[in-house]
Amino acid sequence: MANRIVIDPVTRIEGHLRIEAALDSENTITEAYSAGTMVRGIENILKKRDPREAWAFAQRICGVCTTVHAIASIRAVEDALGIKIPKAANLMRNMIVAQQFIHDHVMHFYILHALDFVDVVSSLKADPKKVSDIQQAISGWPNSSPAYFAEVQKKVKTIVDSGQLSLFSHGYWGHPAYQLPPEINLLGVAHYLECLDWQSQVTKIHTIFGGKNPHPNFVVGGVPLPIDMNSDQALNAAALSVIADSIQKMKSFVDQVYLPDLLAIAPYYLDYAAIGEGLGNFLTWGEFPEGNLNELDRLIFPRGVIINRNLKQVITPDPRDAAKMKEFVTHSWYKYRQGDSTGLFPWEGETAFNFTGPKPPFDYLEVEGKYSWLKSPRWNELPMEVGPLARVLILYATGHEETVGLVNSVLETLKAPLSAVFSTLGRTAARAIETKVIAGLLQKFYDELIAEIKAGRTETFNGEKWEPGSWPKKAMGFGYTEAPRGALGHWVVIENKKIKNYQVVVPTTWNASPRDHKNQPGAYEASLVGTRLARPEEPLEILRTIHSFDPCLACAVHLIDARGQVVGEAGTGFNLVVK
Amino acid sequence: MKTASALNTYLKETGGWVAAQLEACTRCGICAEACHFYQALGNPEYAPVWKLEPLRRAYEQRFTLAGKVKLALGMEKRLTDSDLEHWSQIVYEACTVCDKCAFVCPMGIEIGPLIHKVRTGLAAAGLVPGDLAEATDKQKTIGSPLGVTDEMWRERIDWITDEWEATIPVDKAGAETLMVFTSIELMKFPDNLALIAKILNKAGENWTVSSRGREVVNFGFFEADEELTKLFMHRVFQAAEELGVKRLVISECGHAYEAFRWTAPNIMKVPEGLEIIHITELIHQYWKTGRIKIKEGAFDGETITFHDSCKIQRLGGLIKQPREILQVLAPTSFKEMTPNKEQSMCCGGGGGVISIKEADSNRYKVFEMKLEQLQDIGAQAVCMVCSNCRLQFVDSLAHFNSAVKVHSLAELVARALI
Amino acid sequence: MKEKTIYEHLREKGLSRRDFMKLCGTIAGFLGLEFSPPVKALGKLVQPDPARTVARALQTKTRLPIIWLEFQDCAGCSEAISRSSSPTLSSLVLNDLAIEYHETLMAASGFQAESAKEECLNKYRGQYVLVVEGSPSLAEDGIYCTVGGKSNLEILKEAAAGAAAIIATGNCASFGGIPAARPNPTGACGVADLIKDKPVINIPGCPAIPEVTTGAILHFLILGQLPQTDSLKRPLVFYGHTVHDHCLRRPFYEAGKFAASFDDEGARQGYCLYRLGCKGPTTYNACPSLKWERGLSYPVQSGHPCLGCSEPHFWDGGGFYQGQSAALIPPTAQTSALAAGAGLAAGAALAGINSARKKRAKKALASTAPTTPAESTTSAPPDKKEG
Amino acid sequence: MDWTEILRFSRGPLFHFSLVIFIAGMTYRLVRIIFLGWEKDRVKSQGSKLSGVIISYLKGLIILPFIPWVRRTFKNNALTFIAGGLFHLSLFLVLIFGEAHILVWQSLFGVSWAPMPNPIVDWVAAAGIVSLIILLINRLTHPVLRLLTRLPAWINWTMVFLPFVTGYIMYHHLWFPYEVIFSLHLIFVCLLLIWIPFSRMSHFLFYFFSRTIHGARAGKRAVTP
Repeated sequence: MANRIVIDPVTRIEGHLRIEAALDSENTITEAYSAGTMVRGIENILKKRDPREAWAFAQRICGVCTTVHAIASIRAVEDALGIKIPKAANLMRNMIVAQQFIHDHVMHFYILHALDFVDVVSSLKADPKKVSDIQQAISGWPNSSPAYFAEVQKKVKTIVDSGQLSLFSHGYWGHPAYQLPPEINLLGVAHYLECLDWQSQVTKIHTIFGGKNPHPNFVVGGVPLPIDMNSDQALNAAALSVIADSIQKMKSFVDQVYLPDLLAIAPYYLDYAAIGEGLGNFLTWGEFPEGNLNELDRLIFPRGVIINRNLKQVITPDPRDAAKMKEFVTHSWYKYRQGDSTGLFPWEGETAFNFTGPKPPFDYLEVEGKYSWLKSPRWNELPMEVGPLARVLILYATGHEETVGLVNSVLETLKAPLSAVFSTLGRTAARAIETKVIAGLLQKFYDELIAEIKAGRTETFNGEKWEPGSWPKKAMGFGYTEAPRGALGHWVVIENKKIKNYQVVVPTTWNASPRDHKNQPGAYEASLVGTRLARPEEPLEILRTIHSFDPCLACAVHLIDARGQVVGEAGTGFNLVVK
Repeated sequence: MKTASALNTYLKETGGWVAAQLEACTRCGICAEACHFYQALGNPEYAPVWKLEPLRRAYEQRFTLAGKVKLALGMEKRLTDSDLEHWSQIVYEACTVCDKCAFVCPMGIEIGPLIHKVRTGLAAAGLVPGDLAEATDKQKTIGSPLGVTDEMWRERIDWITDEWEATIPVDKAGAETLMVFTSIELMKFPDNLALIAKILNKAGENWTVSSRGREVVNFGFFEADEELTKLFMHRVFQAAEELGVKRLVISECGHAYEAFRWTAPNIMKVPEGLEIIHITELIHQYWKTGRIKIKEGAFDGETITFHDSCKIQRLGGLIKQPREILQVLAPTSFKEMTPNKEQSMCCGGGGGVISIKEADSNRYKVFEMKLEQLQDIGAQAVCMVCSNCRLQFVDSLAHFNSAVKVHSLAELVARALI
Repeated sequence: MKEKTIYEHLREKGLSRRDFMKLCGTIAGFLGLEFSPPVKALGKLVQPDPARTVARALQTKTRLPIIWLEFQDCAGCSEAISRSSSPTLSSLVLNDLAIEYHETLMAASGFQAESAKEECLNKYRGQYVLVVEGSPSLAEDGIYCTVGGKSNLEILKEAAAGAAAIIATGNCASFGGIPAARPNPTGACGVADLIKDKPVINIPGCPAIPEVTTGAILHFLILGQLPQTDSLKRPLVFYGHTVHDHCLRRPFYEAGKFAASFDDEGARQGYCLYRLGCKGPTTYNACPSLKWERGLSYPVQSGHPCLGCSEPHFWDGGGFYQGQSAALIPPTAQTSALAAGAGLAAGAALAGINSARKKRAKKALASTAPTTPAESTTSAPPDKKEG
Repeated sequence: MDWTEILRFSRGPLFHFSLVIFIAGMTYRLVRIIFLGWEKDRVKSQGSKLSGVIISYLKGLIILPFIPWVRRTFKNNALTFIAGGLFHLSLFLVLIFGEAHILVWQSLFGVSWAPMPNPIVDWVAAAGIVSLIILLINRLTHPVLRLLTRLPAWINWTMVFLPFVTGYIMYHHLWFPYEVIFSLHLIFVCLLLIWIPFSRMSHFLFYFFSRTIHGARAGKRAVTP
């Protein structure tokens, strides 16, 4: 192995990710391996519990995409028990999901992703006046005066001068791959800081509907918050006005800051329109049901599969198809009773621990064998990419008007061909396009909710199947959602009023999965190949591509009760990182 | 030896019926307030529940794990001979087995019958008070607790027949009804015997008395010796069978009524088809069916009240019959004592107490309360249907120099016959 | 260059002395200083004018270095703190704190991230506050959570060694949280279970209320010591009362008005959620008083019973929808039948012994009884039916 | 071990164990008695057993505790009667209609019903506690009760009093942290459950025997029980 670099921890993601990449003499990546390094075993913790409570456990899989597992979980249980929720409750849930998307995407772009493109230190060299001009040219955002940008610059300078660089310390500042002029850098830094404040004020829908954020509360059969215009402990006019205001705040930030910034930054990184493509296979489970859970034709974001960039053919995947939907553990630290080369359908899924990795401390993972806590989910034995790009492509391919328009206009602005979407830049742009679409949807759901309330249809909970006594002896359900990071599915088996089996296949498991039984790489691994690193010791390029997927590792790792299985002996004092 | 006999008896007698009730007791002590002996004398040992102590100990210590554990831990005392002697005084001399306690017990525990079981054990241990044992022995050997021999009995019947001009058929085979009297009536209240005969004759009853089954009182029942109880009743039943009667009428005796009517079928063979009733029922029947007529208001004038006998009223249920008759005899001057009917207070002489000399002071003390009840309504006369009660009333009223007159119901009816 | 004090930063930002004192008063109130006994601040006992105490601290302190470690977490507590309203995260980052290491937020990755941490550990040894999010995992010597190839246990010990104080934020870091939920597959536990030689406070919650975490950090920043805590190491100022104590719906509890179902008439009227499984009475947290998102709402207000997320092992504290008094493990019909069967067997066995004893008693009585009178034998009583 | 864990233990394994012991113990008590044999009653009835039993229960359940003066004999027992009756009434109302207790029934039997308003339950519980104290004083001073009362009876009183008083303190959030007093309440309840089958407290079961026997016996003789 000529040259191998390790990035561990990969930061500005949720959770614990390790990337190992093999480089050739030109510092171009030839092979990449991604590994999840933390596990908690929530699937096993869920066993034998009350399925009505599953959402709360599942939700804690991730605090960043906080609501998505709760949504998938309650849908899985409702699917299993045949519960239909009232329309108002469905609208409220859709609003929760939409808010999550907008918040999460904007937050990801500025807080987790922007620093891969924006050089904070370089911004000190910017001319505030010029920045002001740029800002005023790209949008009508009010924070646009030279004095404002001078103030931001001063704040940054204060921090840099103080010697306490805080979050910005040890960034790859000055790295040759940073290509923005100082003025755009300052614009980015200003919006990074604005985003910090903005994001803290746009989770109100979660807080009102669910009591808090992260981890708002849900309930199987509807939503916990009742609607009553005459009660101060229910969704009333005052709360609705807070929500309306919050929606406006989200829309204006997306329209006036996020999209213009993206279009301002993208032209400097057009090389990334050809880097980081990945698999060319895409999958979505769909989101925003307008009717009942299983009315697939009433999903605003359709369920679909695209194979090998073929936008002309969108296949509708069936999550209940045991022959197609499988998880493999050939290169994962798990074992299956029927052998590790077989794949298991999630309802029959197993999460049995089998750590065969190197004993810590270790330099490298043994990538020929098992090397990750992530399983390898496969559709029809093919690896899939999930996430904003998958969703936008499926919307585009199925002719969603707004999406088609937005995609075309962005491509036009950047003077890029359609094939440019299959890239790191495409992924990042798709996220912005999707955010814009969803901001519109959020407004639509709100308007529909108001209409429901006006019509007096204020039911928010269906308690018919609340009592476990009303459940069948055995039931199986599938709960879907589109998390900001991609397609998320929960498969639940309920037996004797308790959870018998629970399997979660999360977006990052799809994207960050290790190689499978056929040695096919996962999306991360595939996307890194061919990327050239300017400075291997500062692998900024790898972070750009990995971050473009918006990794969320906490979700991705499965685990089990490992008691009684002795594996590995700990070492101490090991402090490796780059080799 | 005594203890062993008593214990064995208790174990033998303890069926589910006994055990369930012993288990139900919460030791609330409410029964104490129902007991006239406790009320009159204030001795906490007279609390009915305490009277069950020997039975309870036997049951708990021998039949239950908890009892055995408690015994092992020293939380329970074993029964000893001196304990039994002590309880002999309590259950024979300070209890008339009137069962009023059962009617106040929040749990409804039938304390009376349970005390009867306690007596059974003591009888088996030979711890029956001397006077009672003596009387019982007389009944066993001579045929009457008062020592009335066959000869004396015949003479007495003859004398009564003469004195009151009453026809009393003796040993009349083929009679319909066998009338059995008490020695008390025979010796102390012969008028009662005569007047009952008069009523029966007036009603045209085909009746008889039996020389063989001539004693209705059952001292075996007082003692609670089951074998003797059966023996004494057996004599009467045998007579009934021999004479071929259809109906056995118990004269005015509470314990006898309890024994014949409510106990006999459960412990021995009762001649088939034999109806057992109390004289009060019979008189009431006659009057209702018009076989006898009584003069309305015959005893109006002096305030007259009715004393409910424990075994006949509270336990026998003959509550309305005497009252209906009294209402006719003294429509304006009949007055109820308080308490009355099921709740009435025992005279203090029943259950054999009156035959025990040592219990005399108890008996008089209790009667004081009865006297108060009489005085409270200004009763000038009191009527009752039990000669045992009557004996207690007559004796105690004399003891207290009271002028209240004592009548039996039969007596009043006979005197009011038209 | 000399490090600037917080006051100097604020002055540079254009804050007047007057505004500064007002801010100090607000912070003091927020920290509950008004109610504190005289504090030993800056080496001498002062009868606190709370605002002055805060002001003096801010005038003399440099920005507090923070090392933020994530173990078995969901990043929810980081997300939460990013929504802190007073102070906001951006003002904390810019003015009060120097967050030197935070995997979710920091710019650097991999080697650089690790070296940033190492540098801070050395440079600020004995000064920095270590914030831990997520549970350390002990099983199999910590292989369930590794960063940079090191086990989480090792990382924690290394960072704890030089920390001035440790703040465990969230239920996972405090008590093990969801990873420690039955059957606790990875041997997760709380930080305080492992670090015994350093002052540790717990800010449990799932996630922790952001203002409570920042409040605890600010308390340390201003007073140089951690706030007073309860027996579970939770700051009394925030965890001194239960959710039930301050609950908006408490009057309905007192009046015995309970929602029987979600979205029923009671639920709409805001009746108490005790019956739906609310854990408010045993949950010590500031939800009803501080609320979430600038006082917007909190779980009970939004119609869902309190999960009890600031209590140890709340995941296994009985069903979330099961009343707090309900039996956690109601005996099944089978168990009850078995128990009854055992009782039946014991009772029957004893009954057997008792009936033998009864027979013995009868026999003994028959042998000692006085001779039965001859007369009675001629009409024997019917046999008694006895067991 | 902190109190929340103790609480969980008390609500979970301890309560489970106590219930199992309770069920086994009560079955044992019942079987032991039933197997002692029952005599057949051959006596001809002159009234109605059924009506006797019905009246017996009516009086035993309703009239006695409520209207002590229906039984003049009780005037000397007013204290025992009122306090005892009130205590039992309190016990049943609190147990059956207290919100928290309904949830226990629901978790055990899967059925629930409407609770009584807490303030009423609260007053009733207070009355129960006062009654218990009165009953204690009564037991300490009444000569008959002193004669009858042995160690197990004192234990009985304590076993009942502790759940009552801890429940009351818990409801009012007095003196102890909620989870502490809650745990204590549950522990005492569990001790009580274990104690009942081995003490006179099982009278709640045998009550039905004795009252039925009494009612039937009286009814059969045409006597009002």
